[in-house]
Amino acid sequence: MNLSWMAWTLPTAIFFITIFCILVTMTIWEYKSPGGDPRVGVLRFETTRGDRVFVSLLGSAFIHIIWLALFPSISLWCAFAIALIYVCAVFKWV
Amino acid sequence: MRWKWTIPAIYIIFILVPIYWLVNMSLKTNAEILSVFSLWPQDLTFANYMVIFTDPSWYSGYINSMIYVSINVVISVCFALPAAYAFSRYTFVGDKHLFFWLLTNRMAPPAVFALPFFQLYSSIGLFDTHIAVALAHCLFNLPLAVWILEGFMSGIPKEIDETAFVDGYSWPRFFVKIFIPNIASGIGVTAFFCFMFSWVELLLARTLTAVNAKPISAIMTRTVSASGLDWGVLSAAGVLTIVPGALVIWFVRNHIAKGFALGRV
Amino acid sequence: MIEKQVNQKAWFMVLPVFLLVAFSAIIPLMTVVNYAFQDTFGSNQFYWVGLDWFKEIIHSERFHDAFFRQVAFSAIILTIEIPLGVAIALAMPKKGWGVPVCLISMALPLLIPWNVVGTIWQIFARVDIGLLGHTLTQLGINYNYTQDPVAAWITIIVMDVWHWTSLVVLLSYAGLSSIPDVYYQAAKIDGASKISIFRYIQLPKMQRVLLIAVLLRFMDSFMIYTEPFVITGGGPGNSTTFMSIDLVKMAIGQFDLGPAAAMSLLYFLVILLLSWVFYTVMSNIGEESSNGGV
Amino acid sequence: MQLELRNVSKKVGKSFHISNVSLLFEPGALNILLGPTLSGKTTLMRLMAGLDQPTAGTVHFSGKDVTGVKVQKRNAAMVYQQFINYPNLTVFENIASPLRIAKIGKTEIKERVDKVASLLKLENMLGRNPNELSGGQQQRTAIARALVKGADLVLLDEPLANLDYKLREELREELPRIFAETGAIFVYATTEPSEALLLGGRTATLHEGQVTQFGSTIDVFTKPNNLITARTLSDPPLNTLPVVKLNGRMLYKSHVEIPLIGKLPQLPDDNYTIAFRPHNLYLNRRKNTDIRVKAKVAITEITGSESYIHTDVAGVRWVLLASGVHKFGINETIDIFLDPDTFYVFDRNESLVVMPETVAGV
Amino acid sequence: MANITLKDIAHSYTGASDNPADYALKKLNLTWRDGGAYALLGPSGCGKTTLLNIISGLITPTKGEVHFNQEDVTQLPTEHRNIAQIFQFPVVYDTMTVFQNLAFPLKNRGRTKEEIEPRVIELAAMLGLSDNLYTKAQHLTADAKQKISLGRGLIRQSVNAILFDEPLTVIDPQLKWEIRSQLKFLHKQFGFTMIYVTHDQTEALTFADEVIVMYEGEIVQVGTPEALFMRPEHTFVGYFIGSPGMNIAPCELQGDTIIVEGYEIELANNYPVQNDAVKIEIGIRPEHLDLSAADTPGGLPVTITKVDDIGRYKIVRVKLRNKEFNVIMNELSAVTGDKASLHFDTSHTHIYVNDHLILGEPK
Repeated sequence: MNLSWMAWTLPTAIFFITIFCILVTMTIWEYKSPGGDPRVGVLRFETTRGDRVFVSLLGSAFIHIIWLALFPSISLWCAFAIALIYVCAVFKWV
Repeated sequence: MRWKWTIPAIYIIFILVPIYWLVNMSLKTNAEILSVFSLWPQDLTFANYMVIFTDPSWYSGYINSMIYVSINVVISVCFALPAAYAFSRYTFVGDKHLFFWLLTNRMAPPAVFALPFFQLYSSIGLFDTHIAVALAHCLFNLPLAVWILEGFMSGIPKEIDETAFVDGYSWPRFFVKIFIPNIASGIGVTAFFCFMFSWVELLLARTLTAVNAKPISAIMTRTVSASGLDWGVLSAAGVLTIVPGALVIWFVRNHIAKGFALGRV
Repeated sequence: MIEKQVNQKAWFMVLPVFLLVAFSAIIPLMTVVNYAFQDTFGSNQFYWVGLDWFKEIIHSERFHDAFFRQVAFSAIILTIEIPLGVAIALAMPKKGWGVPVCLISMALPLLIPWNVVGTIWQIFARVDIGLLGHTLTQLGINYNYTQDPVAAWITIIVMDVWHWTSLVVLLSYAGLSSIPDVYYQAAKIDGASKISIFRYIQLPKMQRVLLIAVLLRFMDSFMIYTEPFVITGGGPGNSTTFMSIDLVKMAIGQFDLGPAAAMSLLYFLVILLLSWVFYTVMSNIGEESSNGGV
Repeated sequence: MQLELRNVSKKVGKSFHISNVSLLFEPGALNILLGPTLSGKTTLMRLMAGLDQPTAGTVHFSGKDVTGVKVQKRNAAMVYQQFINYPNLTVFENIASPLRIAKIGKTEIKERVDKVASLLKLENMLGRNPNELSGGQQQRTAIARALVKGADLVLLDEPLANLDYKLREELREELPRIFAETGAIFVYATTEPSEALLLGGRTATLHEGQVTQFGSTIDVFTKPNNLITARTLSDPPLNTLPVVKLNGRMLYKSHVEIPLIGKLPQLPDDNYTIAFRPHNLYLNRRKNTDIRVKAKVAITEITGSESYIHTDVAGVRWVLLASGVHKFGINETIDIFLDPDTFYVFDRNESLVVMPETVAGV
Repeated sequence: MANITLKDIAHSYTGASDNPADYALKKLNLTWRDGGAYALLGPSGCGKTTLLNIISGLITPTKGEVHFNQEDVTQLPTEHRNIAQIFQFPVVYDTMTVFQNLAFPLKNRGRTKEEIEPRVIELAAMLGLSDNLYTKAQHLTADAKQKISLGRGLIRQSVNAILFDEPLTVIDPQLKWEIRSQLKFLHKQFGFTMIYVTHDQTEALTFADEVIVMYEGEIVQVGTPEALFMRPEHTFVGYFIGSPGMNIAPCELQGDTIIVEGYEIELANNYPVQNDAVKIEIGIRPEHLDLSAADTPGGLPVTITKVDDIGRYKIVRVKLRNKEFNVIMNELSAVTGDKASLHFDTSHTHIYVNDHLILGEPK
């Protein structure tokens, strides 16, 4: 089977491997300590750590896009830094 | 409210009139369509239908559609049954997130996936086969099937499962002998939905086929652009695509309302 | 209330579904991501361009227009179809021969292939041969959906109402028929008015199915492609070019894989976000209502 | 053959549904689990059946540890409160299904089903589907299915709770006879004290996931170890009075004095709860040691042969059960009599310290 | 408040018909006095809920008329009958708080906030709902929900009647006692007409001043709990009321003597001679039988088959030849072994002809 049409590149491969590793880690974590630490945060409904990971990833994607829209000429690493802060916030308060 | 029934009545008329118009057109000759404006055929003809029934490039489209829809329905129901049981009876690592991920695929726009699908199925040598379309439609039909079946299964008390296990039933035997007969209507409704979404979908079916597995709906679009103005045949082909759907509705009419609530009421 | 048991072996029952869906979902998604960062000239020659496509798409007028048209369309569709569907469901007969008649004829549009739906309305609305177009013209109304953007929009919206309101009706009807009679009896005894009955009994009990309806209608209208494409092809001008139509034009018509992929991803993220919001709201409401009642 | 639970606990999340329960069930007798809703009866039965696994402790059957053994291999049977039958099978097939699984010959199946069907008066229903039957018949079908395979352990989880009062009474009378014939271990859960008493056998009272007492039903009724057991196995509700004994006087609310009669003088100074059953409150003096109390009538309920008189005595609600018909107006003040010989006295830990004379004497 | 009169009421769910078997409720006449506490008692499917729904107007009877005082309300819809009804399973408005639920019937009738509030708070206190007054109803337990339903029924002070349809089904035994006596208390306090449907004899007898016993769509007896217990007019009433029910045994009747299983018993009354074709039975409550040591003169020789000690008393099952009797005893110490003598309390021994009570002439 020829996979060249998928046009893999190193950065995208790293990106997907990272996501995959996060999923595996989450699974092992959940298996060792089930329940996912449910709590009711600022969103007023119960979230588990899995939900928080999802909210973090999706939110980060939007932070990057909004950065691109507002400051197309400034390095995206700034957006990355904001996303990191956002992720910490999510894990603390959501 | 004595006039309450008028609301659904008007709505049904609104639904039926365009369909009637299509039927009306399919029974007219092209000459009549373009020359006289009439509410019913002045010069009743079945010639448009004869064109479809005699031309293999037309009727093979129906056969192709039927084949891939059937394959899809069978795959969807068979694979979804155990999965839906697992979701309705057990909790396991990542179950909620898995369920959500499955549902997002129901919501993924086919337009996003059309091109990669073409390349994916070409690369594994399935392009222009019925199985390719059937598999591609699983993308949104399987999650839907799991969702509906899970709803129906949650309505069966888990005490029935337990009684069976206490009685000595092994899981597979229980599932086939007791459980499946009890959700028969749920399976029927699921099959109906899978049929429906596979039958009405065009974009993926058209992308993944060229000649051998080309669905009727794709053939219709081609004919429109080629012959341009053959309204009669086009209408007849359209009418013929409505017939299987109407037949299927007739079979599930008693479960339709519950089915549309995805087993969740 | 069903108390579920923890059983990790249940994964084996889900695995076939997981693999099958993953095959159709993840590989194409990865490919789209790969394309979004590269440019291609013809066969399998790719060049890394970084975020250029994203920047281009985000700042392109064409994308903005398509996006806003899309949002406007979905908003109009929801505001018409949801109340209309609920109203029809409320007026539907509860028993007798009227029930199957209503259910079957209402379900009919849902089983018509989407391009045929387009074809039906294309014919029905034509000024020369269509009942609707002809009648309107006879009445002296200037109606031509191939030239007038307003007429084109109205046609597509009416068509969508024709096509999909039934889904809302059937869902609401299912929700209504699941309310035990005793609730209506209690309301009568409490002297509740028709409005109170709707507000305090029917609406709360329909909440779940209505959310499913909103969710499905939103998603389907957001990715609508076939029907408007058949009727107007995105025209007149670009006035009915929704996101899916734009995307297919770009990817297949112009073979601009990179920008199309980038646009797909943005589109996908928006859908993912909204799906998550709906799903979370839905399952939380579900949890609340599953604890109580008869 | 016996069923033994050794220090069994079941934890779900952070809360204990069952904590540290040890019980030993012998065959032949009917074993009753009595307790209010959510006291852990169902959880306990699920552990016995093998539908759930305990978080701690072991389950032994005939001396063998069966803790991890699958349900299918346990040779148990279970009947639920809801009428659980296989809706797609006829009554005959429902009853026969455990035998079909056990690969028993056709003629024997027919024989055994017919036998158990006649025992439960289902002979004429065998060809029907369960949902065409009345509630009582559906539950009989479920019981028949539980009995037919000759299981070693039969678990019944409030089997009569959803039935009509009279039907319940009839089955309650029949069931012990049917059980006596089979020789299996029967475990029967119920919320109703009167049901436990009518069924006889042995009773384990449950409270918040713990067994408070286990013994022959009538013993548990007459000699409850503690206040909770006494309350659990009492219908109509037990009458109680919290008192303090200080310097040779026994006081309620520090001003109502209770005469020290019978065994009361021997008690050391402390807080106590005096309890006695409604039929041990009287409208007439029967002995000269009886204590007379002024009571305000709240309401009188007459069953035809007996009267329940709800009274208010210095802020405590007591129920008096007298045979015959007695009518009193609301707020009428009457004299009622307590017999100290019928007192149960519980100490500050709610353990029994004084038992009624009549019981202690036996 | 009103007297409720049922005139020739009959109901068939399939519509009017000549076949009596189609009728869930056979022709009946009944009057309910204003302010009385009534119970409709019978097994499931006897038509008691149908009758209740006819009074509240949820069902229009196939035949007959319903009168509130002098007014014919047969065709009047429920909302205009000024009736409160409480159903078997809790009906609460999920989205409202407990307070709003209780206030709903008053609010719909246009009462002002000043009128509603104290009334709701008072009633909530009576029902033990004060702590949850401002929580959403859907988060409560079944017990609490049923209390809300009860509260909605009791909140209006000027209703024609309050109807209860097996309201304690979902309540735990301990709590049943409490709520039942509370209802009775409220009845005495406010004097509502209350009609209580149940299959549980204890509930019916303890609640009502007058009990209507129904069987297969017909009323078999109307009377006070005492009358139903002491003088059942139908063998069904004898069987259905009392726990265990009345002992019924076939017998021969000869003037003032009956012959049961070959043994003669002399009665206190003289009975007229009956036709040969009829079925004659005696009925006697377990409470009115007594056992003494075997071979006591005047007693019938019986074998004890089973003794159930239920704490307060013992239920002894004895066999007189082939016929079983239940006997309620406080003490059994006089009897040793499994043989005993059975004594009838002849003043409480009743004679039934074709299931109906007949009265004799005192000798």
